[in-house]
Amino acid sequence: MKKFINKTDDFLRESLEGFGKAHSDIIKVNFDPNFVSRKNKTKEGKVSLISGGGSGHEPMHGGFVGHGMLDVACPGFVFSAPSPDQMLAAAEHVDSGAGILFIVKNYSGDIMNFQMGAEMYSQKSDSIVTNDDVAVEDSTFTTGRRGVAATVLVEKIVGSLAEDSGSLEDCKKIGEKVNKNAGTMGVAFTSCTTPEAGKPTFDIGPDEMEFGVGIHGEPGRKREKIQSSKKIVGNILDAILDDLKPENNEKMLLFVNGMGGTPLTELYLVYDDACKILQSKGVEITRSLVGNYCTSLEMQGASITLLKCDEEILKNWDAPVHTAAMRWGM
Amino acid sequence: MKKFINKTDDFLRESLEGFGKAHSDIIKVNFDPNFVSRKNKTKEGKVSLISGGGSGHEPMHGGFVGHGMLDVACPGFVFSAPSPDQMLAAAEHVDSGAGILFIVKNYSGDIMNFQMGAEMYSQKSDSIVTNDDVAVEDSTFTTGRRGVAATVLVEKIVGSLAEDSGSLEDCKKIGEKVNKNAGTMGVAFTSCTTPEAGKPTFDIGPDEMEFGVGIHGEPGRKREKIQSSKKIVGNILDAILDDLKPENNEKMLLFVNGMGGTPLTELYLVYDDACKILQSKGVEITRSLVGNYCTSLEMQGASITLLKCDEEILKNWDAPVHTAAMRWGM
Amino acid sequence: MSVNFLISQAKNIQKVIDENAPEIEALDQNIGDGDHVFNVQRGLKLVVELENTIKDLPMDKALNMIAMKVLSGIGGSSGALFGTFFMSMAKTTDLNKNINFNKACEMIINGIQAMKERGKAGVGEKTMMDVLIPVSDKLKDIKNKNEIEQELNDVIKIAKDRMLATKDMLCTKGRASFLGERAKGHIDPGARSSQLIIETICKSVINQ
Amino acid sequence: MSVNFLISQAKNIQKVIDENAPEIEALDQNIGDGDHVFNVQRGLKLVVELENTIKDLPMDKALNMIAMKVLSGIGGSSGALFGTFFMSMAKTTDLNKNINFNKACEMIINGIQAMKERGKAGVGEKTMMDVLIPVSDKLKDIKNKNEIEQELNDVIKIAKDRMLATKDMLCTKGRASFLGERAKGHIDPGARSSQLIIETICKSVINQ
Ligand SMILES: Nc1ncnc2c1ncn2[C@@H]1O[C@H](COP(=O)(O)OP(=O)(O)O)[C@@H](O)[C@H]1O
Ligand SMILES: Nc1ncnc2c1ncn2[C@@H]1O[C@H](COP(=O)(O)OP(=O)(O)O)[C@@H](O)[C@H]1O
Ligand SMILES: [Mg+2]
Ligand SMILES: [Mg+2]
Ligand SMILES: [Mg+2]
Ligand SMILES: [Mg+2]
Repeated sequence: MKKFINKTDDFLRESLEGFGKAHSDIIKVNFDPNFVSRKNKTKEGKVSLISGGGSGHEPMHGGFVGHGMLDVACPGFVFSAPSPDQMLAAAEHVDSGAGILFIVKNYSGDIMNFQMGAEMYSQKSDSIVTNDDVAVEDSTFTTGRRGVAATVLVEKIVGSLAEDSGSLEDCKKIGEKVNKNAGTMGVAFTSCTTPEAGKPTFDIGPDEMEFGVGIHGEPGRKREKIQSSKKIVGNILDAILDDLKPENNEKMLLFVNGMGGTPLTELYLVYDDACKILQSKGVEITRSLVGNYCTSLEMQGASITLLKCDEEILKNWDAPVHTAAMRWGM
Repeated sequence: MKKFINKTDDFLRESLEGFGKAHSDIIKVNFDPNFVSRKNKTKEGKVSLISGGGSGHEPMHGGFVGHGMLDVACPGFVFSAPSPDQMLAAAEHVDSGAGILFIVKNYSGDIMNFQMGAEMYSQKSDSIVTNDDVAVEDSTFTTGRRGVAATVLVEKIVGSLAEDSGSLEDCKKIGEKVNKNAGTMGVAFTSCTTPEAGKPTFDIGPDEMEFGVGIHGEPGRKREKIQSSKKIVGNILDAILDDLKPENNEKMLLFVNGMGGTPLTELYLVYDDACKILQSKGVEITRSLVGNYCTSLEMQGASITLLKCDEEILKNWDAPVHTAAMRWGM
Repeated sequence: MSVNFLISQAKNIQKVIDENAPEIEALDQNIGDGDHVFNVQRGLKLVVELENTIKDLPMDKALNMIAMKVLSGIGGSSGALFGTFFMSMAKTTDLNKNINFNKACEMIINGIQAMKERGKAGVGEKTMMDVLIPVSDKLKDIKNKNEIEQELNDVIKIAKDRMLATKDMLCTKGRASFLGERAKGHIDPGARSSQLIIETICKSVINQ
Repeated sequence: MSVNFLISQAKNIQKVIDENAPEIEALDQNIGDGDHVFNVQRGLKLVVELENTIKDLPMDKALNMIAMKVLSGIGGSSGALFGTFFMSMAKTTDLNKNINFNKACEMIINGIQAMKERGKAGVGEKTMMDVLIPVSDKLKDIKNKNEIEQELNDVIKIAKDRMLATKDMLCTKGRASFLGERAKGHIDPGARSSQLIIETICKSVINQ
């Protein structure tokens, strides 16, 4: 394993400490239990947004704490959902009277831990569960689909509404709309390596890719030979459009997300391929986001997310945001 | 080779096209010759800043075009300096009457091509050559040191002064000050692979690192066994401080730069180690930057840059900037 | 059953899990995200480290402390589930009296019931519940029997059979549920770790 | 020398460079950034593609078009240097007359002189100039001689010797200069490609 690391057990803490120091103008990292909060206390009467999940997906979620987005993020160990005491401490820390909205990615571990945290918390709270990964078949009998990169969009858009005095109900409503309007699928060229395992999560041949990979390096739809970017992007978009079934000339946000180890040049090339294909299918790209936002450690690969946009979504997407990893308008 | 790519020959063009589409609100990509310019014409009387270099270091330089930073970036082929006609076209495109400042990294290829471009250009121009890589011994008999990550800081700080009506002479002066006040050193854990070669630029053992690596994957000071982050960071900082010889309590900007394939968690851990070590050496960290800014394709590794800051540098560092890859204050 | 018994079991289990760590890790790499064994090991380490803090506490207090450690120290699905297990054990009535075999069974049955409610997984969904629910059912059965040794050997066998049976199942709960058909042919990591835990405890009771 | 001669040389050289591409690539990977051979190949391809555009043009115009292609199409150190070479060849006086061997030598000498000024590298700095400057000196020498074949064989030998000599040099110009002692023991990629070019041209003149 080649990583900047001192001791495996200290990896998360030292990384969080560095994060806290590098961004002390906007956030504060709290330890035992671990959570990243805004530097300034959330204003009275504002709905508080708390998200979290296993670490290893940086900048998600700590990098999204700040004005116009999250109030707190609870980082678990690498690829392990955070524990209920983190959520409880986070909730008690931000409590501003208007209620708490937990934004949770749809994994058993995350759901159970967030639920327990919410149960322990005595004030008003609710939750949104994101499940945008179209690689997985949806079904009410099973755990359903995974929550992946669209979580970033949910956090931004709900964050804006919350900042703009949206009620807990309205925040939940727009968050669920964004989640429902979004679909994501990813591919991996290489595995990631967790500090604890010290070796790759999965083996993959020099000419293979995992189509529909999960953000923990979980297997996807199928293992395939690597193809041209155009083909890969085409297959991903087919799967997403199949799910979202947009109207003709539907306005969409196109989000090309790097898994961590793929250079920007390639992400922009993917973006270009996606634009061309979407144009030919009568989709109008109205907003875009390209970069590493919801990663899987050093995995090489990318995911594409499409989000159907209405006026309300666009307004809240465009609103100012000031976090470590996403910033505009201020 | 595993990349998002269609045809090797189209790689750069398609990536630039995607970049142009994704950021059409701030930049425009021009082809044949290739250059990235601001969407809006530079205002009359403002010194124009033009930088460029081989591609593969994204977001440098195209990601730094916009208000408060560059006016134009000229991307060469992957790891090959751009050609004089690009610089000439760029210069003629921006020409706003107040002169042009070329920001060039110190490589023979870049120097020669920029020089030829400047010679072909008939109006007032000057240039800054960055050479911050302390891994390389400096000498007037040789090409000297390489220009690496501090180029990002030079572009930001000169960019602010130019936006603020600084003259060509003043822009050059502050740029040279920043370059002189900065030192950088990097390490690589893995090689990068250029699309044209299709295989890694260098071989490296599973427990080895290249200490002092160049941003094209050129060999550095020595090949070593991988060490703890603390040790690596300590050795890098020793080399930089040896070169910069800061005063006691000197105020410095600490810039931890990812080479492209290293996750943010590790970069923040490096930042944390660097903070602790610098504190023990009486350095005051007054500003920070952590992320992938001057990369080497998918190389795993990082560089650290220290910049001695005075009031003038801080003022221009803090000034608003609005580019694809660096944005604050607007 | 005493607090010391709990601690000594934790130590036994720690040894067994360590010995089987590469296998469990590989199972979670096959159909999950590879962290299951590290989560379990982290939890066991925390419990063992509690020894001095809890060894003189009454059972319910000790169990609550264990529950909090497990809940806050593990994370992931296993943290929530095992934490729930201990929280619920602690809520069993009359824990301040001497805890005989029947009472111990009752505590375990309570714990497993709470896990079932927390995770909403029944038998046949390819999770640790495939091992734990049948074990719990068997314990209900043997609570008032005398020939405990044979019964515990049956428990060991049930756990093992049910663990092995997860191999050919489709998964409908937890991370492996996302895999559809591709989950088939792999034993569930949580089922394997739970089975090892059950086996370890049963064996040490038998050998007492 | 005619424009057609230039084009046919470009084709010959293209073949030779392609044959030796893996070696040249490896040389630039050892002490540079690995792109040298791709830069040279890209340039040759562009020149060969110019055939129809330039074949009926006067020499100076043709050379200028080649220079512009090379300059704009290659990039890197080689683009600037080879582009400079052609630009300067084009500036040689009296190119509209018949170009005899002596004139051709003069053009090449002019080209190499301009490269020297552009790159500021002299002999012994471990660059392509280690091959080209001695070749240029020799050409000055043989301009007015008669036994051209033997002289050209000498040129081939000089180029080869000087190319090999770069192996043990420290490098003081170009990317490899950053390596200090570590550059020793490796032949300079630009020296190797230049030597192959020189050899190819000389051989084809000899065989004419
Ligand atoms: N809803 C659930 N109910 C019961 N057990 C579950 C559930 N979800 C997951 N599990 C169990 O948890 C195990 C995985 O645990 P672990 O790796 O620690 O968590 P995660 O899946 O969050 O990475 C699975 O093998 C399965 O046995
Ligand atoms: N200043 C210089 N003068 C002459 N030749 C040079 C100079 N700098 C570099 N070279 C030659 O250029 C070659 C490398 O070319 P290339 O790989 O195309 O460019 P780059 O070094 O920019 O990647 C070197 O092997 C060397 O022979
Ligand atoms: Mg996990
Ligand atoms: Mg190069
Ligand atoms: Mg797991
Ligand atoms: Mg090169």
